Amino acid sequence: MSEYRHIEVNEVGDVTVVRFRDRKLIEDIRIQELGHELFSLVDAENRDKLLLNFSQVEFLSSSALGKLITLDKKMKTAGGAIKLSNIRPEIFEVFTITRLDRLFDIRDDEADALAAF
Amino acid sequence: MSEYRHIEVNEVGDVTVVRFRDRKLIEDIRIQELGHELFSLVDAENRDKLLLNFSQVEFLSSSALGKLITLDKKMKTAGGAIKLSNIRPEIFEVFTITRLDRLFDIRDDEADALAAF
Amino acid sequence: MTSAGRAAKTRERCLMANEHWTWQTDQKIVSEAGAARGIQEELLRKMRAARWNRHECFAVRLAMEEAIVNAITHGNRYDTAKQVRIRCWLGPELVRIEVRDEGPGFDPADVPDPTDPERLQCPCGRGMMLMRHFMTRVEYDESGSTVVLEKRRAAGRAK
Amino acid sequence: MTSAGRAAKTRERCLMANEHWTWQTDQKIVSEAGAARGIQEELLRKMRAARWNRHECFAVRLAMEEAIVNAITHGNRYDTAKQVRIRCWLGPELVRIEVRDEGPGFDPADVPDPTDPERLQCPCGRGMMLMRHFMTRVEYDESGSTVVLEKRRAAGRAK
Ligand SMILES: Nc1ncnc2c1ncn2[C@@H]1O[C@H](COP(=O)(O)OP(=O)(O)O)[C@@H](O)[C@H]1O
Ligand SMILES: Nc1ncnc2c1ncn2[C@@H]1O[C@H](COP(=O)(O)OP(=O)(O)O)[C@@H](O)[C@H]1O
Repeated sequence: MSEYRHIEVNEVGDVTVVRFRDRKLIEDIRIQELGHELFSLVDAENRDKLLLNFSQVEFLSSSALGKLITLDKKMKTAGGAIKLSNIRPEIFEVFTITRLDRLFDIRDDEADALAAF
Repeated sequence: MSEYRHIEVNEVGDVTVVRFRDRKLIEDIRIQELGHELFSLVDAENRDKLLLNFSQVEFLSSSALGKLITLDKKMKTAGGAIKLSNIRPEIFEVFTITRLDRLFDIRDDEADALAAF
Repeated sequence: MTSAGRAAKTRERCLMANEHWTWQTDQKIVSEAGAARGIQEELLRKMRAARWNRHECFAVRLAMEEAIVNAITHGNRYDTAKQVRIRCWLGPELVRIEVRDEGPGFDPADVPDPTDPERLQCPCGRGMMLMRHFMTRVEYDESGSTVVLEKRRAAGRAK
Repeated sequence: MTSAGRAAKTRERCLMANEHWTWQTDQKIVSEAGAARGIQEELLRKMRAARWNRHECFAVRLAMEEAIVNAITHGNRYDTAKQVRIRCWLGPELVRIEVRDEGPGFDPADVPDPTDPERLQCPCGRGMMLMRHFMTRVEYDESGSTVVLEKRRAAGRAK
């Protein structure tokens, strides 16, 4: 398994659990790298069950949403599934306002999300 | 330097010259991987002068345009530059119709493009 | 069906009857990237065999690809329980492709112009513009879940 | 300037005069991702020091980020010869941010709704909707190259 700078990757059964190392996901070189690391889980490592745990994430902007949408598209093209969990209220509001809560399967916590795969 | 499945990478001075191995750039898992390889040149390898030589490319669809636009955005965020060359007429038409000939610096051949960096 | 819908259907039938088709196919594919590749390649082989020129083959390949990707992604949203129906007709002077998905449809008039300077940096939204440019005719049905593409062969070609 | 433009300016001046600002700044940054990070952090520090709540700080951080990213990317198109002017005003009840780029401007009315089911899978086009939702006021000037964002403090907070 490669070493990642922006994410922490763990296996729980056949699910790949991803946590974010950055507390703020904003437009800059780091978010480009973050996107790159997330995409490589699908493109290079062929993982097909991803759980993104947002417990560390205090802030994200629309560029991060863009990365998540692209990740979702890659995953669907590859026939896999993504779930999101542990999203704090303000960020959840970002998802509901943009209706992305309809595109993504968002669960309260890791246990809920794991059970839903 | 990493090994790539979809691109061939060479250095000419300080410019990274990229050729495509696939003759058709279309929506499927391979184009996701191609995007991944292109992005890693910027995100992981920090290359800041990219010349994309399209001489092998006979066909591309709008998903490939999307990858090129994202690559361009990454490059601009990182302060680098991209140039395109050796684009055949039908594909050039795709760029002009979508006005992407205004976003990208398109040159006739590799020598022209190298001279323009 | 509205009377405009009926009129369109009738016109369609007349157009179809006047054409002499040398090859046709009617297939359903699952909603997965690349699932239609076989049909796409087959039509292109037939066109090349009938000596359609490089630009025409490129145009048909491109428009068909865009329509099918849209049907799978926007229409059926990758739902593998849903199918895309693809019909092709090839005649001496005309090629016709119909792509129908099982999605909610949409209003093509709502699609913004991707060449607006403000939208130039967005990586999506160029498929329909390419279909329209490269084909002779692009028509959606009332719901938006079926599109008909036609390419008429260049008149001035060598016989 | 049109008379509508003049009226808006006058209204603006009155609004500004009625407010009592405790902090303000006026800076120019180059058109590079992250160049405004310092100003953004400073405003947020001032807001936290003045005990604006977590949701309000989040809202201002988000809207300001979206406006600045738009100014750099869509406005100045990463042209490092062009600058973005950022002005902030902080008062007891109101925070106001003005972001001005040197780009061609645009018409906010042309921006399509990103929540249309058909556009849900496009990775861009959500910034303005987020600004509008999280702020009290979002207003573009006639050209579109200046945006004014305001957040009014929640009325019911503990004193
Ligand atoms: N078959 C379809 N079903 C529903 N919506 C569609 C369909 N085809 C196109 N659309 C809508 O039209 C928009 C523009 O499509 P297109 O120009 O091909 O660009 P893109 O697919 O990159 O978004 C899509 O984003 C989608 O909203
Ligand atoms: N400062 C600006 N100058 C020119 N165009 C802008 C500006 N801000 C926004 N726009 C236009 O409005 C569109 C929507 O912006 P936004 O909702 O922030 O989404 P995104 O930036 O992801 O495209 C942009 O794509 C762009 O066309």
